[in-house]
Amino acid sequence: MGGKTVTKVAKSGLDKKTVLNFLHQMLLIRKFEDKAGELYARGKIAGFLHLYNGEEAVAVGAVSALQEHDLLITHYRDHGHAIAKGIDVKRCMAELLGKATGCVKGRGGSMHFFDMSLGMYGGWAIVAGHLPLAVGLGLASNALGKKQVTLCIFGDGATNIGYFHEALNLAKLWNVPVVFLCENNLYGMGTAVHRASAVTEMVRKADAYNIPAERVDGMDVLAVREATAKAVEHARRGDGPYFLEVLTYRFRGHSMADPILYRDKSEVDEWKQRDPIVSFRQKLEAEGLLSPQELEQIERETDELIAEAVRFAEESPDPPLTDLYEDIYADS
Amino acid sequence: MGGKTVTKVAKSGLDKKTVLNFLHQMLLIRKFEDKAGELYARGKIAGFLHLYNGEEAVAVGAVSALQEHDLLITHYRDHGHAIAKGIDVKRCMAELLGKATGCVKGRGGSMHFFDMSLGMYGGWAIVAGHLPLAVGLGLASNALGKKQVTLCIFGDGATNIGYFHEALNLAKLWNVPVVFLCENNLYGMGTAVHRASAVTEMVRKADAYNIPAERVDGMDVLAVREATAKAVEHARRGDGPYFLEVLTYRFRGHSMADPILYRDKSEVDEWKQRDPIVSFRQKLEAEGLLSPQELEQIERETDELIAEAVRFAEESPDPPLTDLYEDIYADS
Amino acid sequence: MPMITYREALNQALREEMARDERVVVFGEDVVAYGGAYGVTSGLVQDFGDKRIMDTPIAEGVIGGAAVGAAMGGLRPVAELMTINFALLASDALINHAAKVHHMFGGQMSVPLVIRMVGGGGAQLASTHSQSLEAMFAHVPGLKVVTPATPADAKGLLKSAIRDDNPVLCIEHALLYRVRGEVPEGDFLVPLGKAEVKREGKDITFVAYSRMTLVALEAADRLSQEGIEAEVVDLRSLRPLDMETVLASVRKTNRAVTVEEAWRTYGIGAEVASRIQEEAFDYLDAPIQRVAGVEVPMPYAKNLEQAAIPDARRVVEAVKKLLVRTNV
Amino acid sequence: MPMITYREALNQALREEMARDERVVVFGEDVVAYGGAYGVTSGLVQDFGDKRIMDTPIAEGVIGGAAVGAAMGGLRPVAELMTINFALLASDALINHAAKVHHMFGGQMSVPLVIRMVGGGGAQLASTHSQSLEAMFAHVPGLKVVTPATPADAKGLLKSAIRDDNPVLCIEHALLYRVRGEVPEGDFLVPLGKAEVKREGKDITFVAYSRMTLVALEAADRLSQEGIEAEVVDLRSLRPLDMETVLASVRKTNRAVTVEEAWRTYGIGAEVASRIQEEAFDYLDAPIQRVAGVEVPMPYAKNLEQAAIPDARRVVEAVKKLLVRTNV
Ligand SMILES: Cc1ncc(C[n+]2csc(CCOP(=O)(O)OP(=O)(O)O)c2C)c(N)n1
Ligand SMILES: Cc1ncc(C[n+]2csc(CCOP(=O)(O)OP(=O)(O)O)c2C)c(N)n1
Ligand SMILES: [Mg+2]
Ligand SMILES: [Mg+2]
Repeated sequence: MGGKTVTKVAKSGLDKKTVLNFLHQMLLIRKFEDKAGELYARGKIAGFLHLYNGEEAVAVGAVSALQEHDLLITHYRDHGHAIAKGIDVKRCMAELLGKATGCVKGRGGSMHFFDMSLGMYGGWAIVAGHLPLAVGLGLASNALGKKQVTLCIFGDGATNIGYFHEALNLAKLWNVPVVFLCENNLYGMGTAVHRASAVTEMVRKADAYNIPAERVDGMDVLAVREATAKAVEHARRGDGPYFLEVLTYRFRGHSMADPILYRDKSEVDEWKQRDPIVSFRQKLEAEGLLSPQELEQIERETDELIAEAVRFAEESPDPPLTDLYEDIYADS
Repeated sequence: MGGKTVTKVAKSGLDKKTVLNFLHQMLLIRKFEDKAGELYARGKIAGFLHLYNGEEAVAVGAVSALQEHDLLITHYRDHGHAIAKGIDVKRCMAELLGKATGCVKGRGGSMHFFDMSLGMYGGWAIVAGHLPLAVGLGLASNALGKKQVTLCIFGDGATNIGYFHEALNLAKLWNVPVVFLCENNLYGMGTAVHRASAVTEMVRKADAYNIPAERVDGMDVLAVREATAKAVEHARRGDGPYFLEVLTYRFRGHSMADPILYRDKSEVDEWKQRDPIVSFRQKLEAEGLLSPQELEQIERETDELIAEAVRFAEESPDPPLTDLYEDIYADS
Repeated sequence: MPMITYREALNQALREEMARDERVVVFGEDVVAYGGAYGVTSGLVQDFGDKRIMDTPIAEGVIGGAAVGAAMGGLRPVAELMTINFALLASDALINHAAKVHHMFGGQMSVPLVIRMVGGGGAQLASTHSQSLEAMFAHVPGLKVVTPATPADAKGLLKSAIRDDNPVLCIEHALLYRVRGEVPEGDFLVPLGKAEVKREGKDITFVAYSRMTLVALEAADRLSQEGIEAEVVDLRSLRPLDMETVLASVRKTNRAVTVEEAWRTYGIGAEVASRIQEEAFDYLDAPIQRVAGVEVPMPYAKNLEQAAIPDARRVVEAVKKLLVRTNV
Repeated sequence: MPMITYREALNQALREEMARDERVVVFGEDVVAYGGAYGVTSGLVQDFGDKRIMDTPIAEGVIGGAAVGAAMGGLRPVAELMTINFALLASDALINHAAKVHHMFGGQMSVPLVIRMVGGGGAQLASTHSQSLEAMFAHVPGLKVVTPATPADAKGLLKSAIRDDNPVLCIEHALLYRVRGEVPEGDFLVPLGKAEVKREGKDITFVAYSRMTLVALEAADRLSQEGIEAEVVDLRSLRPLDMETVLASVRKTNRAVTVEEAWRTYGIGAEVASRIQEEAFDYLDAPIQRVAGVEVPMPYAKNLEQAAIPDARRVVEAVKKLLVRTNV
């Protein structure tokens, strides 16, 4: 991973609408996160809140490579993924506020965004616990002949737990159409990768399962898009699982409770120089794909969407107390 | 792993007494197993009985590379390991018969041989469950400055479970003096390695943890001894864990209940051609280290030990019923 | 009605449901050629092929999790975890994942899956292979837990479990696989969450499940010779727990003994006894007794193991103790 | 006596025991620089160095197993599993390994280890991070389980746990870390397996543990204003379970209510209620009531979560229901 993002928009083969939409989505996620952080500080949001600032290019680039009926399953740092997969920010914000209109009716909160109809199969809060689920989803796709690819996202910290090992091994044995995408943001909570993982290049871990793998610059939305597209195609073709290590960085703490004592401000600043949104905007401008007017419009639209989301969330009702006795079991 | 064992005794640097003792131990284990199988068939032994026939060179070669105060921790197919580490066959046989004089008072049976004073830290029956324990033993050795190496033995089947991954990763991070020895006998129960493991060379798995590794011919007691000695030295020096893949084969079923429907008789016969005891005996004879008289003496001694073990076990009393209420907790 | 074994009954249930619904798939350790550690899945691959029944590595975590994912993806998986002792390695997948999906995600999705496993002791497999850990799983809302005691219940409960839209644990018993009994052919279903009176009686109620139902029946036969008629309620499902049937019996007999193989403390009988005294306090002539497994890591030696597991003699003793007190 | 928080009391216990015995080592996820997810191990590295306190990867299975191995190797490890929800991933290590060593290996070896974790809900962490799974572990012979409710007990129980030669689970409560209380300085030990009467009363017995002890005390205060004097027994240890103290109280008050945050079915209260009716049947004026968590995967929304967890109001209601019946 070099210092500067290098992928040229022009070479990406994507049309202007698509790439402007990338910018729109990344900005929307960033603003959503900033607003959520603010509402958390004001006591409107509780529980754990893990923000995605700095990693937006991963969600947007990777999810853009999916088809609509493909599935996404991810960890608890899920806002960006859910928004990229299409859950309305209104329903996301309402979920954070624990409202009945939230994407899971206020029952799941920040870590459990979900929308079955959109193929957003969760937000899961047990580290790496969803990797085996992805294998099962892949099995179902194969068994039912759906040609549905599952994109399974997790962190660097998740690669050290048994589930990772068991899931990758079985994924390869069963030849399931699953793209495992590791967001290597260099820390799991306060622990730097080299202190948690005997091998610091996540990509090397895939070798132990004969799974093809690639390392990608996660601050470059186009690079993520391109690598994911290749991986998705591989899986859809029936060639089995694929592993992506995406190098990225979270600009804020692990959660809102994190005093961030474990890393230097200089390190954070250095990574902020490579802000995926700023750099992509600059690239678009440099290549003449983004006028000041277009930028302003995207800024305004995303601002409005967030403002509307907050309004919607605040005005929504609390879930009814009967929720405590419903949906514990599905009726057969 | 070639067809024939090639290590020359003369080149091994071992004295005659030592190598003859290898033969003695391997024979003792083989006869113990055959007798146990016989007693099982006669209903004197119950539960699961997993025999070690065919793999004797692994236990004898590997354990011979340990110092007395080093530790051994292993899986449920543990008779050979326990005998090699020095548990008297009398107490082993009594354990199989569920007697009070058994090495764990008849409480553990076949899968749980143990003798603290001999550094035989069990027989454990949850596949790979003891690998994390080995890491803990290594931590204790380091923390208490004991320079005590732990030899941790497990099967090929154990490499696919999460514990394997978590233990190897932590072992490397903590730099513990543990030698992980995988007995690759090509099957885990009825499942061939390639059907359970995306990577069939166990040795490749160690790469994912930056742990040095070696593949060894497990039908050659000297090769096992040599590789283990190197690994033990590495660990004792403070250079951390080491991984050995030892290629071997179990001549009998997974357990006494196994109808062995999953492999061809021709495969078994081929491996029996490479019987580690026969081949070692022939090598000793060829190099002039074993006379017919010496062989006969070893045969007689081991026969007697087994006969005595059976007598001892049969004459021993059942454990008292008070055992149900004792040792549930240690007094503090 | 044909007499078949508990093992055959389970196999029949799998076979029928696999034929009935293409979405039913089976996977687990050595379930294909080996037919499962206890032979329950034997022959299925011949009839349904290796896309419907698949071996897994020894990796209970991913077996549990893959079952959840497969159910989310539209299949109706039946996963075998070999034994309940190894199910601890899948407990996160079952408790933190399977049990949560439906409610936590706003009722959008359900996970129809079955996890089969053998529980219990009695085969001299020692402490890590002889446990009765059902209470741990039955404690969890979102899961269902069934524990068949007879071949007919084995078939009927497993079939219902496969058709249920929720995660269901089917806990079989190692010593029951060879037991024979009459089993209805074809579409025979036993509803989840319904206990059954396996023997009627007026003097005392035994509440049991799994193999202990047979032990309770044996004790009832012995007592009958002394003129004491015990009613035997087989819970069959531990969650949902059918207290109606239990309470109806206790209101008639005014006395109860629970019989379980699990460790007594925080076991199944504790819940049953608590519920009885909560809901039928005034009907009780004597305290509810619990007959349960000795609280010890199960020893290998036969004499010790047999002394650790409840038998008819111990049930009879508990009854005598109780009747002395209330002079029937 | 100094007033310190529950968190500080735990930290003090660790500090004192690490100073007292070189074999005591601490490890877990982010316990070093981060000081643990709840700050309990904060500052220890400064005083004891990074050979005595070590971070681990996120890998609960090996944390649990390494604790067993370290204890076998002569250390006295105190491992942190962050939360009881993740302890499911270590349940095999604890139940199939730690709990078995001493008995199964013929009494030759013991494994002195402590596993610390936070349990309970109330912080809006939703269903996978708010569970009270203590009954699962307390069910297992060979393990000990303590659940301190006050800063003093936190210190005294943790110190005793570290000195105990058996595997002990110390289950802390997320909402108690900031609670202050008087805590004796220096070598203050609370014995494992001893309940404590936290408030005396003659009319009814509350049996609680962990944070529910405070809820029971609050309910007792409210009832006192109406002239009803509740005795509050804090179990403190769930295994061994001190029924003597409970029974002595119930023999005096003739009525009992158990209060627990865990799900009701197969929970802690079930065992306590069963034991009371078994051993003090003739003393009971009314059925034992259980106040427990609603059986639901814990929802995130504040209103739902608060309704799911027992509070003083619900305890008072249970008492009223019970007293109506028996006309105190
Ligand atoms: C099994 C389990 N153990 C511990 C935790 C607590 N925990 C939540 S997030 C986290 C760090 C995860 O790091 P990583 O996978 O790198 O993801 P990131 O937060 O960096 O996006 C930890 C330890 C958990 N949720 N689940
Ligand atoms: C966690 C767990 N799952 C399943 C089993 C059942 N089981 C016992 S031995 C075995 C096969 C192990 O194979 P391998 O590790 O290759 O050792 P081998 O028997 O070949 O020596 C299985 C599946 C178990 N004991 N523990
Ligand atoms: Mg990370
Ligand atoms: Mg093997």
